[in-house]
This record gives sequence, C-alpha cells and structure tokens, in this order.
Amino acid sequence: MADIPAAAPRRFRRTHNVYLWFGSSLLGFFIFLAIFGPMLAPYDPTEQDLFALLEGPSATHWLGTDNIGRDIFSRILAGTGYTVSIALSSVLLAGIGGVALGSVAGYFGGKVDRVLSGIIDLLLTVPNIVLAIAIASVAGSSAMGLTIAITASFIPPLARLVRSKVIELKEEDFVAASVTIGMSHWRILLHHVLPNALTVIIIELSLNAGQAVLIGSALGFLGLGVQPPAPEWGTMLGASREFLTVAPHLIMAPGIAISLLVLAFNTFGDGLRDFFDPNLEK
Amino acid sequence: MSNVLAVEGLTVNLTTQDRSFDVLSDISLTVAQGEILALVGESGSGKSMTALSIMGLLPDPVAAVTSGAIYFDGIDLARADETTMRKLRGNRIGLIFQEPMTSLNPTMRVGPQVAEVLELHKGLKAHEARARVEGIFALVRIPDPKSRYDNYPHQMSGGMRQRVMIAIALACDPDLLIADEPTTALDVTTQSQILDTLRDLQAELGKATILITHDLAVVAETANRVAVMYAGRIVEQTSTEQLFATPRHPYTVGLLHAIPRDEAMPGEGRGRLVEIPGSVPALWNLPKGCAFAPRCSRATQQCQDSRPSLVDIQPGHQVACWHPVEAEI
Amino acid sequence: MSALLEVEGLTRHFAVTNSAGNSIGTVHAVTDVSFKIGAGETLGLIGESGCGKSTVSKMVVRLVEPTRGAVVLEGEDINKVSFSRMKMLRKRVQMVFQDPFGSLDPRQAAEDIIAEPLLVHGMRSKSERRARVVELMERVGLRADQMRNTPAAFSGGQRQRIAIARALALNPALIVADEPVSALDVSIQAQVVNLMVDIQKELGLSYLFVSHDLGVIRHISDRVAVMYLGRIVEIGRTSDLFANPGHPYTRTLMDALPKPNPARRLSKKRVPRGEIPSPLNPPTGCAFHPRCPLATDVCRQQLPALRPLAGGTQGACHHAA
Amino acid sequence: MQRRQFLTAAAGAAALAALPATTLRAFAQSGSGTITYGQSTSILTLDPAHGAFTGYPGGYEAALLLFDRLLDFDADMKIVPQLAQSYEMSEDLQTCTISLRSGVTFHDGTPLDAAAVKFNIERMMNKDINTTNRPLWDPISGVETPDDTTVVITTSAPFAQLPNTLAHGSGAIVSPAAIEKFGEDGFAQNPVGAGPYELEAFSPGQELTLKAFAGYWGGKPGADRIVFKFIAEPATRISALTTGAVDIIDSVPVQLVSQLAGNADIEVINRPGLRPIGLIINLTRPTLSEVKVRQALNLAVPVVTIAEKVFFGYAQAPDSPLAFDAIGHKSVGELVYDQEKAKALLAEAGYAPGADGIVEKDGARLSLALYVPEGLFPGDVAVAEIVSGALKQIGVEAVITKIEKGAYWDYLRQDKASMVWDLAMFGFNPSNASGTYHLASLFKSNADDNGKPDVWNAGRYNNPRVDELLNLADTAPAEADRLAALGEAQDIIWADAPHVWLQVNENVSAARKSVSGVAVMPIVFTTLRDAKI
Amino acid sequence: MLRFLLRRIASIPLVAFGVVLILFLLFKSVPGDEASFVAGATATQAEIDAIRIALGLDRPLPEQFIRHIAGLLQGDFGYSTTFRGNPLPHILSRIPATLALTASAILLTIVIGIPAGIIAGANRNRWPDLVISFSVVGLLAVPNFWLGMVLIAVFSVSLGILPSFGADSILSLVIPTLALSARLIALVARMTRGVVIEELRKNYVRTARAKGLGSHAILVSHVLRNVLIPTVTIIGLQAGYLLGGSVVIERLCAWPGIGDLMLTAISVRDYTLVQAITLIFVIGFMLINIGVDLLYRFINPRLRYG
Repeated sequence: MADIPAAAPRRFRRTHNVYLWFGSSLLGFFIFLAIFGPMLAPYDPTEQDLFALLEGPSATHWLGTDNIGRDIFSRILAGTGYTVSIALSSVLLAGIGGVALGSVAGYFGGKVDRVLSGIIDLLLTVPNIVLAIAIASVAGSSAMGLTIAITASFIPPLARLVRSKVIELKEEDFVAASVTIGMSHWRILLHHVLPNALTVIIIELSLNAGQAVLIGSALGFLGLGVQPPAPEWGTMLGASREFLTVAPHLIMAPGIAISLLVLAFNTFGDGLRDFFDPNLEK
Repeated sequence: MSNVLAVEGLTVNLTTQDRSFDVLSDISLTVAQGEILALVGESGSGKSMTALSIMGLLPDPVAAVTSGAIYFDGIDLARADETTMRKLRGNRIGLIFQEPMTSLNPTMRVGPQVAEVLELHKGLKAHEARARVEGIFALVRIPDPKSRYDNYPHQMSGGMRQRVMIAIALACDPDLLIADEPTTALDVTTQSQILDTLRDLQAELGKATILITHDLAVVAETANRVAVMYAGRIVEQTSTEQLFATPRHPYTVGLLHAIPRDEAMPGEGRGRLVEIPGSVPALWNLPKGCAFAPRCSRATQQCQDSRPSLVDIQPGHQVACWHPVEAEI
Repeated sequence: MSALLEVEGLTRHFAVTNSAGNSIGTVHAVTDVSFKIGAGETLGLIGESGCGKSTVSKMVVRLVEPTRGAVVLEGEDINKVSFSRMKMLRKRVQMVFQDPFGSLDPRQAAEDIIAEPLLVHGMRSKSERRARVVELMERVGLRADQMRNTPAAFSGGQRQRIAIARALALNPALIVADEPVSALDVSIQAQVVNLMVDIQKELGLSYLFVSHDLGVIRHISDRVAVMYLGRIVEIGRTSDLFANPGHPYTRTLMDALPKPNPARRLSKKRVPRGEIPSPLNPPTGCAFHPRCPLATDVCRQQLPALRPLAGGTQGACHHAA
Repeated sequence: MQRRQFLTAAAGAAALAALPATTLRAFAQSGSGTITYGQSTSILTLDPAHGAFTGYPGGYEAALLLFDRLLDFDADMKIVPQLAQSYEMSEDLQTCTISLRSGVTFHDGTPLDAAAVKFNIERMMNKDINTTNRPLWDPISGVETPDDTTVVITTSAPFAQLPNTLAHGSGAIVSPAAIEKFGEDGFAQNPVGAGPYELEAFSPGQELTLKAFAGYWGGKPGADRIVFKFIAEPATRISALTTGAVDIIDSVPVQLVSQLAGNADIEVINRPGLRPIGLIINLTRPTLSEVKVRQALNLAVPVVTIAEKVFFGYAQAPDSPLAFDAIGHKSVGELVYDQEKAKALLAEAGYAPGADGIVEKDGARLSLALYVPEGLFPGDVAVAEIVSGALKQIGVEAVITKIEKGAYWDYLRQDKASMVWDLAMFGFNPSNASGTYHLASLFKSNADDNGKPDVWNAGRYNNPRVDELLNLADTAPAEADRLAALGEAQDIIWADAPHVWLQVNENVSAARKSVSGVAVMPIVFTTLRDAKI
Repeated sequence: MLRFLLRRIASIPLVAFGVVLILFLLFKSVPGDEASFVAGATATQAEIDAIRIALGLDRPLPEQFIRHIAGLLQGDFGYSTTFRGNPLPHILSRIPATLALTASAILLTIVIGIPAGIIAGANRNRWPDLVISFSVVGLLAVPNFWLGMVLIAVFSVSLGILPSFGADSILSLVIPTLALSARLIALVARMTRGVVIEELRKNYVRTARAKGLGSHAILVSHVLRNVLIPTVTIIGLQAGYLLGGSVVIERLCAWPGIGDLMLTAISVRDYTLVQAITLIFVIGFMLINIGVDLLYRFINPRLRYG
C-alpha cells in the first residue's frame, strides 16, 4: 500500500500496551519508594533489637527481623534508593559512554572504527559479570565502586549496539541526502543519525537497567557491593544465606524486591519497544 | 469454454487494531479453461487480496470473507474448511508469488521444494518425485534440470527462482493457476523471458490463469481478458483488445495515458504525460459515491452521491461508471 | 553547449568479502564511464540491476569516491577540491533518491527537511527560511499547511515532492535523480515526471536521470546512456537511440520491454538470451557477448570501444553498423 | 532431523565427558571405613611451613592426621609427647632435650630419626621457607643430634614456650626425602609425613583423601579413609551432614546448632575457643589515646547480649585479655554494658553532643573508621554493625569499611603514617596455647611505633611495665613466677583498654553418631585423630 | 571451512593478549601493596621487600608486563599466593566441573528453551504462548542466585530430595544447572518465539501454505531450520552470560569450578589467579563462539555453499 498515507502518526494509536502500563506503574512505584521509602519506614533501617533476632513476619515487624534484629521491611524500603539509583546512574553513564564510543566508531568508520571496535570486541570477550566482578574488586566496596563496575561492564555491549545501529542508519538515503546538501558529518550524526537511534538506545538502556539491578545485586550477594550497614538488597541476600535453614523468610523479601524491580525495568523496556515499533518481536 | 472459477459478489473485511473496513467489495469474475484473466490495478486496489481469498490464504483472523462465493469445481472456496482447501492448494490451484527471492525456503534445496508438492498430493516417493520434478524443470525451461535440482535458492538467479516457483505451481497439473505479479521484481530482460515462458506454457497446457499485475503493458502482451481494480472494486472488465482499444472507465483511460508510450513523441519535446491527479484514497476512508470521483475530471454530483455498479455497457464489456468515456480514443 | 558536468573515465571497484571476512573478489561496479551534461540538458542513464547506474549517480554527487576518473563540475574536479569548496559545490548539484521513504528523516517535519539545506548554507533567518519553504512547497504541488507534518503523514508521491523541494532549495544547476519514480504507482509516476519536466522548463536546470524504465527515460531525456555491467555500451540523442538502436544490448532491452499493445500478444517476439552475469567476474572482452546474437571470437577477446554508429549514436560494439 | 539428533547426542556426550571423575563418584564409595569431613575452609597447601591463613584451619586439621609432631596437645591443651618419648627443659629454659620414639618411619618408608627431626627444625628456622610463625621459631638457635634418637634444641634466650612451639602445627615432622624428591614447591601438594594417615588424592581447594597408613607406629587408625571436602556454605554443609553425605562438619553456625541438636543421628561438639575477638584501638589518634574514651567505648557495647543473642550463647564476654582456657588466664574484670556511664566518661573527657547527636570536642566530631574483614571471624560484619549501632547510642559514629579477608592484614599492619583505621576487628588464636605468647604478640611494645608493628600490636600499645612482666613470664625459672607475671600483665592491659573487648566464641562442630572420637580443640581445630567409624 | 577455522583460532592469541594487557593494567591499579598480600599476615618489612624483588614487582611496569607475557607463553601464569606458584594446573583441574555445569546448562537450554519458543511462536497469543511468555517474563526478572537459594531452600532443606552442594553425583548438577540456565532458557525461548513469528511471516511460508501443507508440516519441514540459524547465534552470544553466571552459582552451590575459585581468589586478593581465570573464561568464550560459528555454518546452506 505504497501510496496510502498513514492516517495518523502511529504513536497515538496504541492504547492497549499492557507492558508499558504495567512497567511504568511498577517503576513509578519503585521510584516513589526510592525517594520516600526512608520516610515511610516504620523503623530506622540500622536500628537493632538484639532481643528480636531472626523473627518471622509479625504485626511489629511486617517482614520480620534479620540476624541482628533490624526490621527487614524498613531495610527493604531504605534499600530501594540504593538499588534504583545505582541501576539508573550506571545505565545512564553506560549510555553516555556507549553512545559516544559506538556512534563515533560506527559513523566515521575506517581506522577510528577499527581501533574502537577492537577495544569493544576485546572487552566483549570478557563475560560481563566477570568484568564487573574484576572491576568491583579493584574499585572497592561502595556505591561508587558498584556503579563503576556495572557501568564499565555495560559500555561495550551498548557501544556495539549503537555502532551497528549507526552503521545501519548511515546507509539510509536521508543521511546521503544530508551529505549532498553539504551538511557536516558531526551535524548529521547529531541531528539525523543519533535521534533516529534514540528509541533503540532508550529501549536498550531500560532493559539494561534491569540487568544492572541483577548484576549489582549479584555483586552485593558476593560481598563486593556496598559497605555495611547499607541495606542493599543483594548484600542482604548474601547475609541471609547463612540463615537459609533457620530463617528462610530472610531470603524472600530482598529476592522478591529485586525480581519486581527487574520486572519493572524489563516490562517498561518491552513496553517502550512495543510503543515505538509494534512490529518488532522481542 | 467452461468456467473453472467463478467469483460472485465477494466481499472481504479487514480488521486491524484501529479499524475495520472492506478490502474487497462485491468482486465478481470468472476464468475459463485456457483463458488468462488479468487483474490490474495500483497498489492497494485489492488484486492480491483477491488471489489470497481464492486460495483461502487470507491472514486469519484479521481478514475474512463477509459475503459472496468463490466457486471452483462445485465447491464454494469461501466456505470450505481448511482440510478441503489444503487438498486443493498446490494440487488443483497453483499459485506463483511476486518475490522469487524470498518465496522459496532458503535452507532447502529447490528440487525437494517442488517434489514436496508431489509427495503431498500425489503420494509419490522421493525418488519418483525427483524424476518428475526434473521433467517439470525442463518444462519451465530451467536448463540442466538434473544439477539444478540440488541447488539452494541463493545459488540461483531471480529468473531461475521464479521458474522454480512456476514449477511448484504446475507440479500437480492444476486446473487453475494464479500468478501474483510474477515478473514485477525482475529485470526487464528476465521479465521478458518469464512472460515468454508463461505464454508458451499457456499455449501448451491451456490452464485457466489469473494474472495479477500493475503493468498494463504486461497485460497487453499476456492476457485474454482484463479486470481493472480500483479501491477494492472492479471498475472495468472486458477483453484485452477491447480494453486497449476502447477503455470506458475514466480510471482505465487515465492509467493507459499515464504510461509513457511508444507512439508518443520522442524525447526532446518532453510533452506532459497524462496524469491522474490526487492519490488513491484510503480504504477505510472511501468517499460515499464512486471511489474514483475525487480524482475524476468527469465526476458530477451523482458520482459523489452514489456508487455506480458494474454493468454491461456492451456485450462482454462491463464498466462501473455513471459517465463512461465514449467509445473512442 | 559548454558542459555543466563532465565525467571522465569514472571507475569504481569494490572489494567484496563474505560473512567470514574473506575476500572473495572485486566487484567491477563501474568501469571507465565518461559523459557530459550541458546546461538545461537531461541525460538519461538506463540499465538493469547491477549495471552500475546508481553508483555513477552517487559518484557524481560525491557520495561514493571513484577508484579512478574524474567528476568535473563547472570546471572543477569535485574529488580534488577543498572541504569548504566542496560545500559550495554541493549547492550546485542536488540529488533525489529512489526511495521516498528512506530519503527523508522520519523524525523531521516537512518544513525542516526542506529548510535544512538553507540552514546549512547559512540562511539564518527563520522567517526567510519559512518563506522559501512555502514557495518551494507550492512549486512542487504541496499545500503549505502540511509543512509541520512528518513524512509518515504523506503519501509516496508527496514524499517524492518533498525530496524534490529539498533538492531545489539551493537552486542547483544539476539534479541527480536516481530512479525517482520507480517506487511509485503508474498514476503517481506520471505526476512526478511531469513535475520534474515543468521545473526544468522553468528553471533551466539539468538532470542526470537514472532509471530502468525505458518509457520514462525516453520521455524525459535529451540524451540517453545505456549501461551494461558497469560500462556505457551506447550513448546518444534520445531520438537517434530509440529510432536506431545500434548496440545489440540496447535492442534487446527495447525488445524485452512489454508494450501496451494487445496485438503483440500473439506475435512471436525476440526473447533475450541468458542472464546478466555477476559483476564480480564479468565476462572477458565485450561483457555482453554471452547473450549477444552477433557475438564472434573478437567479442570474447577484445573490449570494444565507443565509436560513432550509423544511427547517430556512439556504441561499444565490434559488429554494430 | 538426523543432524539434530546428532547434535543433541554430541552435546550430551560432551557434558558427560566433561564431568570429572570425582564428580561422578557415587556415594557408594564412602561406605564402610570412610569418614567424610565437610570443612568450612579449603585446603590449599599441606606444607607445615606454609602458614596458609587463606586456608586456615583446614590444612592444619589435615596436617594433624598426615604428620606427627614431637609433642602434642591433649584435649585440655596440656602438652604431651607424640613422636618424642620424653622431653626435658633445662633450668635456664634455653635447652630442650628430646628422646625420640624409635622405629618410626615416614609414609615413604624412610626412617624418622634424629637427622630427620634436625632437618625439619632447621627448615622451620629458615626464614625463606617458613615465612610465618616467626615468633615461634626465631628464638631457636641450634639443633644437635647426639645420637639417632636424641635431639637437643637450644635457644638464644630463655624460652619457656619451646614445647608449645614443638606441639604447634608448624612443628609437624615431614619426610626430608620427600622434600628432596618433590622440591620445596612440589611438597605442598605431595606431602609425606609420619602420621596415622597418608595421602591418597589431593585436589587443592576442593578435596583431600587420606588413607590409613599401615606402618603407623601407633597402630591402625580408626578409619580406612578420611575425605576432607571443602563446603563453604554453612547451609549446604549442614544439609550434607543431615543427609549423610558427610559424617562430620565444622564451623556450625550458631544459629543452626539447635536445629542440629534436635536430630537423633547427630551429635554437636562444642568447645570454647582460645581466640578473644576485639577491636584494636588506634592509640596513635589523639582522641583515642585518652583512656576515658576507650573505656567509654568498652562500656557502650552490649557484649553480653551479643554473646547470648547473636551467638546464641555459643560465646562468652571475656573477663581478661586472654580467653578462658588459655594457659595463664586470670579473670581480671567484668564487661559492663552501661551507656550512661559511657556518656559520662565522654563528657569527662570533654565531649558534648553536637547537632546530629554525635559528640564533639573543639568542633571535631568523634567519628571513627571501623575496619572489619569479611568472613575471617565469626559474624564479623554483623558484630561490627552492632558495635556501630551501639556506639551511635552514646554519640560516637563508627563508619564501617569491610575488607576482603586476604587484604585485611595489609590494612592492619601498616606503618603509622598509613593507618587508615581507628578501630579494627582482630582476634588472635594462640595456636601454641600459650597465654604469654598471646599477650606478647598483641601488647608488647613495638621496636618502632612509626614502622610496621613487630607482631600484632597494631594499635601501638606501649606500657613498659607490661613489657617487663611479659618478659618475666617467658624467662622466670619458676612456673609460679611466670604465671604471676602473666596475671599482673592481664590486670594492667584490661585497665588500659587498648582494645574494645567483644567475645570469645565457641568452636562448634557436629558429627553423625556413627562416628566417634571426634574432638574439637580450643585452638579452632577439629581433630579426627581418634575418630572411628 | 578449514581456513575459517584456522583464522578464528589464530585470532585467539591476539584477543588474549589484549585481555591480558587490560587485566594487567586493571589490577596494577589496585590500592595496597601486592608484595605484602603475598607475604602474608606476619611478614616483616624485610621479607616483603624480598618478595617484591623476587616477584619482580620493583621493576618498571612495561618490563613487568613483558615478563608476564613471556611467562604466559611458557604456561606460567605467575605467582599465585593461594597455590604458592603457578596456578595453571590447579585451574585446569577445576575446568571440567565448570565445563560440566555450563554444558548441562546449554543442553537444558536447547532442550527446553528452543521447543518452548517454537511452541509459543507457533501458537501466538493462544494459551500455550501466554503461559510460556508469562514464565519468560518472570524468569528474566529473577536473579539466578536467588533462584538457586529458593531451590536449595525447597528441594534440599525442606524436601531433602536434592543435594545442594558440591559435585558428588549427577544429582548435584540439578540445582546449579537449573539456577544457571533458567534465565538463558527464558532468553532463548523468547528469542526463538520472536524468530518463529518472524519466519512464519516470510514469503516462503506463504508458498508452503499455497502448496497445501498444514501448519504442523510447515513448522517442522520448513520453519525449523530457519529458526535454528538465528537461535544458535543467540545461544553463542549468551555463552558469556553462562560463564559469568557460573561464577555466582558455583559459589552458591559450592560447585568446584573455576568461577568459585575466582571468588576465593578475590577474597584473598590473589590477583594472579583472578587474571588467570579471567583469561581462561575469555578463551572459553571464544572457543564456544567458534563452535557456534561452525554449527551456524553447518546449518546455514548460504554459508556452506557460498
């Protein structure tokens, strides 16, 4: 139907995007918790009650207490901020790095591309959690170290994605058209290529944010995360491992919190993808 | 000559996420044995939909026949169940598609892709089928059929692949052949070769054939009869000679004039082509009256208010127009 | 007529690698192509897929760098000028692409697409730009009230009009049109061809018009060049070429083209032989020899040069009269 | 289709082929006569010269079976002869004469005679080979072998702890022939000793299999085979024990003891340890050089509650710088939890609460950097978190930094300028059981407080009287005098509070009742020497 | 094919060199004194200095790197504090366990993920698809180590029917394999579903329908192979995830592979060992990808008959 104008821009057409609706609500909920969680928490997340250790859920402690008598519910709430902000900031930084590297390599090609792609491919051969573990062990246990580790492990795959998308867009006639009107390459890259790659990048970043939560919590679980007594979820899981047999409820709350947050990022990303391109299959 | 296929008042509805509309409205046509009927029209006119309706290959559940019938050998294909249709497809109705580059399975050798039809419908064993397939390859002018049998599609040129598609369609000696834009994706020299083969096969085998194309020149060189489609309807239907000699529908006239012609003045003058103003309306947003009225220089209030139906204006020449062009050109 | 554009010995070869990165040969996309286009003239470039006509058009606007040869625009070799000079030269040559979907940035409004060349070449005032856009849109038959729509809201024909408006924005001397109407329906094709003809009459610019459609080429061109496997096999005035095609390939093309004449249906036609060889390993000698009814040993061994033929065209054939 | 089946089959075969032999070994083999011990720490090296803190105490426990020593500790840490038939310290505490058991051979058949013992002791004296345990061996100045069964060891100064050294894990006697055969580097993976069990198979960090040594001088040991398996996870260790996959486990997390105790097939074996855990206070910091502040810190931490609640009673609050069972321990005080008094002491020291609740003096907040290793001491991070929480109550901020255990010692033993911590968790295990050794290692003043600490006096405690008393405790000819000196030293150190005293943990192991004779020693080790199945 | 293989294998040392360089620089930037980690807890300054000289840590960085590379070429990965020497034999002895774990995870992924994706794709928007897609969304959100913990809690602790640790019997593989492969199964199922849907839209499927083939026959004899081509690539790309995931899962389940060893190495700051294992992971990843490429060429006739 080459000659039939699309009646309306497609973005106004989709009203049944369950993923986007669900993902953004859940994500909104987590962001709300990240900001207001500490205020809502019934207890100070570091407050200990040595006479109420490893207690199960009760009216006083909704999700029970941990091995030194801290209120798990309060810790989960207080931990939301860590996890959400580490995920978002690392993904944002990785996005900036990945876009810079990938677009320069993809657009300008030639020697620049060979050098940059060489480095990217090299880093891609290191499994990303291994890279993150290695970097975390150097960067040290802190929110900053964790962010650096996750960021660094996400830049290579993002750069590769951006590069291939940029190469694809570079072949488009509208880029050729911009060349023929005398536009500079930097301007073409910034005004025509990157804006058209943006949706792909945003979708990928959103999905990466879910991955960042997973990798961050895995590092926390392995003891490479934040410093105690910060209530980071992965670290909480790592600490509750010892009590798996006596207090299995300890692993439930952080595990479910992580899963829900990942779910939120993933479905939000899927929803965005459906939103921008309903024909793309996941 | 008996009719192999008779389509009567076929209407097909398409439902998308946003809207529901008819892609085909009240289509009636017949194809007789030994006859090539051309369905011609621009993109979106519904010609391919017609082919898919006959084959029962409408995208389910998005598109569905809402009224009308498609009679083939006493069966109403519009109402036949999937089992019946499967027995007909590839067996008694052969279909050739537009894109020979993608219509073959890229991971399967071409011979078995033809043999598959024979094994399915004729119960042949693989080794029996092979001999037959090689024969059919020869029939459709594929040189060196024996070695070509084991080629993968990517090892063949577009023209050869289209011949393989024709071989698939002809393998079971069908009663009806539907060729959907069989040469559109091909270069002009290749197109010429394929059209030549189709004409030869028609002369040899005398199938009832529906040729779907947007190219009136292809119609002129190939078809006996022509149905011109516009916005989901047939607007004119007659013999090829009649259509080119005395087109009656303003749209047909416009199409014929829009082609840069042999007979028209050579280059330097660069006179204007006759253009049809405007563009094809969206099917979900058709005007109340004649769909062509907004682009038609002859349109009157009547054309805008009510839709003309397809009527005989002379024997064997049907036009759907309130103000047909006079029989001269 | 002094030449606006002179193309001399233009050659472009691509190294081809397979998916594993192994070199599997060189594609001879374009070899030794020369032609001239005068002011106000239209040169039609015709050929089947893979003949190199698109590559030629891309080299003329310097989207592809030639392996050898020169593209001389108004006396300057565009591959040898400075960066800033090139920017100025770009104002003189504009391009219209085949795919009206791909050649417009889907995120830009029509106005911004058409105004972009103006902006790039220093028209700072927004109101001036808008005035020019309105003028251009009207010139190509679009309503100015559609200017804020993105390409998705336009039909294929309308998009091609936007592309033409953009090409016109800088008042070029030459427009390279690469299959500008191939993706359009017949009725729309006529509209766009007419538009281009009208504009040429009005502004006196030149076209390099690339197409595989003999009818369109014949209609619009002053002169026609026929390409086969990367080389020009025949070139000449349109009337001469169509009246007396000299090269066997030109004749084959014309024979192969279906005519809207039902009388031809029953007559026996000359059907081309063989298939187009791969440009990866073109045949020796005259590339057309495997398909040529006139071919002899000399055709297999020697590359024919362009020479004047009896019909008034120049053809590269050992045997043509 | 065929191709697909082939691929599937190939992948399957690859997976099976990839399984190591040990992986596929079924439970069947661990039948009669085999004791399987699930250890919380891995065995990486089996050379007694390797201190191997990384694998401590896993390797020591295996060494107890592989190697015999001249002397041994009994269950109460009393020194008893093992390869020695008898030993005698000279009056001046500078010579020890040992009479060897005769006819003892190593697993490789070579004789364990005086020459072999001399070789071993000289090997441990060699600083290039034995890089750890230096305070145990440095005092030794020479070894003589008057005859095949007599060894005379001399020290450069009076050294009452020499028998403790010989009974210590590093005193294990290895086969000189094997050292020669495998080289200094190779021996660690191919150990040959004269213990009741000899090496069968060893994959470092995973599994060690020992089999009964037929030629053992003490007769056939209690099991045909003992398998040491490294299982880091407490929960998996316990499920392994309850399912019978292993017979013995160590380091039962205290929270799981009650669960195990309820199992009729399992016996919990626990023993108070010799390692008091505490926080070394960095005395080079002006704020912390004030004893009132240090006492306030001690008063602020609910140590008794920690012992009872966090460690479920499997720990005690100390009453001395030494653990209860250490030789020479004297009860010198009691740990009181009194935050009001702590606050008062801080106020006396000139601190007043600031805006955020943290006390200040001259505008400087009392904020301390608390360093803690992860996984080196029982509940280390959790205890640090509790301390931090408790100190907050009296207005002292303690910011926790946790360090991988491998790097921790480097942080702890820095020269003065590089000390980044104010409080650092530490616990010293006197593996030769000597209280004198313990206090000397921790509280004897350093030769140069600006450089790295000589031993473990990382906080730079310096009290000449304590130095004097500790010297006396090592050199006084009469045991009573030595003990008195040690007692007084404990009094002084306790009052000076150079550490925040925390807890003395019990060592808890568990065994299936089908296995008997498993013992837990105060020095952390679980010994299987007398284990029977 | 052979040339391709040789070329790919030849690229391994090049990549390995780059990775070695990156790791070398990374770990040289670690704060703290390498020699004192090696020397241990009770070493004196003199001893630490001696070690520094013995290990060549006093030399300029480029020289250290050259020595490092020279050592690697002779199979000497450097001085590991954990093993007091070249860690290579110890790493090699642990490779089979990691291989067994990752191979069984890949196997499970192929056996479950691909069919699930095909079933979902072929029944798009009907209940089998909804069930599978829902599970996929769930599995993709769950951290693998938490899944492992839950599996241990349920099957080992509560039910006592599966061993939770170590590598004693084939049953020991169950929990780590499930925990490791769950996410990959979900990913592969999801991608396969997408590929199936995409393939089903292609023209050759329309041709098959026009031949009179039923949906099942089309799926099996036409679509399957076309689906496998991209799917194999996906599995290859995810091999990195698998190797990385094994680090966490091996630690959780006390599976004696190199991932577990890597964490031990990190906790004792044995960076020689960390670097060596990372290098092994990289080489393993490349080998898997070469294998996948070969398989890809094997399935895809376009590459077999260029």
